[in-house]
Amino acid sequence: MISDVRLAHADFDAAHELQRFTLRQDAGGIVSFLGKVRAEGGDDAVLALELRHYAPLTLSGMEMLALRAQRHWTLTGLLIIHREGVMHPGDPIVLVACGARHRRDAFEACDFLMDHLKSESWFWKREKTAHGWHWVDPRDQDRKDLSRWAHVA
Amino acid sequence: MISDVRLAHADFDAAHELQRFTLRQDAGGIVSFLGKVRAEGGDDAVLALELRHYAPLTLSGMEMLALRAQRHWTLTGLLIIHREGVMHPGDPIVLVACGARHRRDAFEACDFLMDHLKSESWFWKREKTAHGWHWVDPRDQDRKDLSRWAHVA
Amino acid sequence: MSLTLLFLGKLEDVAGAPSLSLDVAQPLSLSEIAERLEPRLAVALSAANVRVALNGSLVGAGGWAAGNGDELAFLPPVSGG
Amino acid sequence: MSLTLLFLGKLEDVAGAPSLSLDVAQPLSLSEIAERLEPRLAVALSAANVRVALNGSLVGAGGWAAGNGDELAFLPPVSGG
Repeated sequence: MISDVRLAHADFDAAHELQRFTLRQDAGGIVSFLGKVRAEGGDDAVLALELRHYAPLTLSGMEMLALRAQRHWTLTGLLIIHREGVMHPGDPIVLVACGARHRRDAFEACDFLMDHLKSESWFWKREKTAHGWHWVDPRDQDRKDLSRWAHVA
Repeated sequence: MISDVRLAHADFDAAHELQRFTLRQDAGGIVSFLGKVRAEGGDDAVLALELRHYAPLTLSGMEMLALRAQRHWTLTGLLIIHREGVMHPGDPIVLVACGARHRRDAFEACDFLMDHLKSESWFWKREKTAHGWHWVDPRDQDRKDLSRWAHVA
Repeated sequence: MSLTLLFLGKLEDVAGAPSLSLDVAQPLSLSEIAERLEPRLAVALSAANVRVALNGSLVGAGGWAAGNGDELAFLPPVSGG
Repeated sequence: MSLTLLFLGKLEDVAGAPSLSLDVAQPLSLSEIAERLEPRLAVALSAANVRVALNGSLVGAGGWAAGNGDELAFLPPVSGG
């Protein structure tokens, strides 16, 4: 079982990381999620996005989350790479990948990891638009998503 | 909305295809599934895998499936590449990717597409082990997975 | 020209070949075609979960006939991906 | 050496800076620290959904004191990924 959990302080090559992860294991199936900074047009266009974090807790929290997923699903590999710092449209923010013999394990573990990275990890997001920087509020949907996983220890 | 649905008659580069697909759209999130031929050890080790198909129905069936997903979820892009022919351990069998503004759309559409490619597309699988070629029976689990999507028109 | 029968998946093993040609005097129904085959194959092709495609389009068990120049494919439950 | 207060997320805007240093004569409780701050900031830090970490470990609202050399971080609801 490969577990590769990283906090990235600079831009990373998501395609390369996913390929490397895929080659390192004999999974029947690999599910991945890649989150990117969107390039929206208009007045509210996001020019830049910053993720602040709280260093003493961030990576250890991500590692605990990975352990929860490994205990609950049967995986051949698990990858989490999460950016912090200032990003621009098109930049990767987060890459999660889960390999498993059975695809349902891979789908569910990847979904679980994303829901928790979004709403339980120690990141705070702010966006820069033409009106300057502003902090992004937590989304109700993100909190709702978490309730789907009450059965996972 | 990008829709790219292909039946591959020879080995393909899944990492390259996924990267190209990702760059062609402004998705907030992209979920992908890659299915590969496993390299299992032991007496039952799979030396080769063949997917036969019925040409008049295969690709059009995959395209209909893609349309169902596009109607039900809000996607920025959809990719399906499915092999036919003889494959060997480590070779990609199927690559599905869905881009969306909201990650739940991408997760669900990708999951839906895989469940249906497995149990409703016109492919028949046989495996070669030390004992020769044998046809693989449909799995009950695959049929059960389908029942999860009764609400999708 | 003859009637071509295609056997997908496990049906190929039952038939002993991926396809078979029949010379038929006139278009035949499914049960008339089955009568021309080995009993074991005829039974396998008649299973409720075997779909039939005539010249590339799915058809039901009845309401059609297939003759010389036609292609009839027998599609057992799929096991793909 | 002084007591360092860190403000994450929106709390940075309320505090007007990502961090603040307090010189304290002796270790203080959370409410004693709040008394030393602007009322608006003190109220924001006391919200039920703000977690507190002392020298990198999450702590509750009471049962501890923070003095010179310590780092106290105020963590509002996250909005990551």
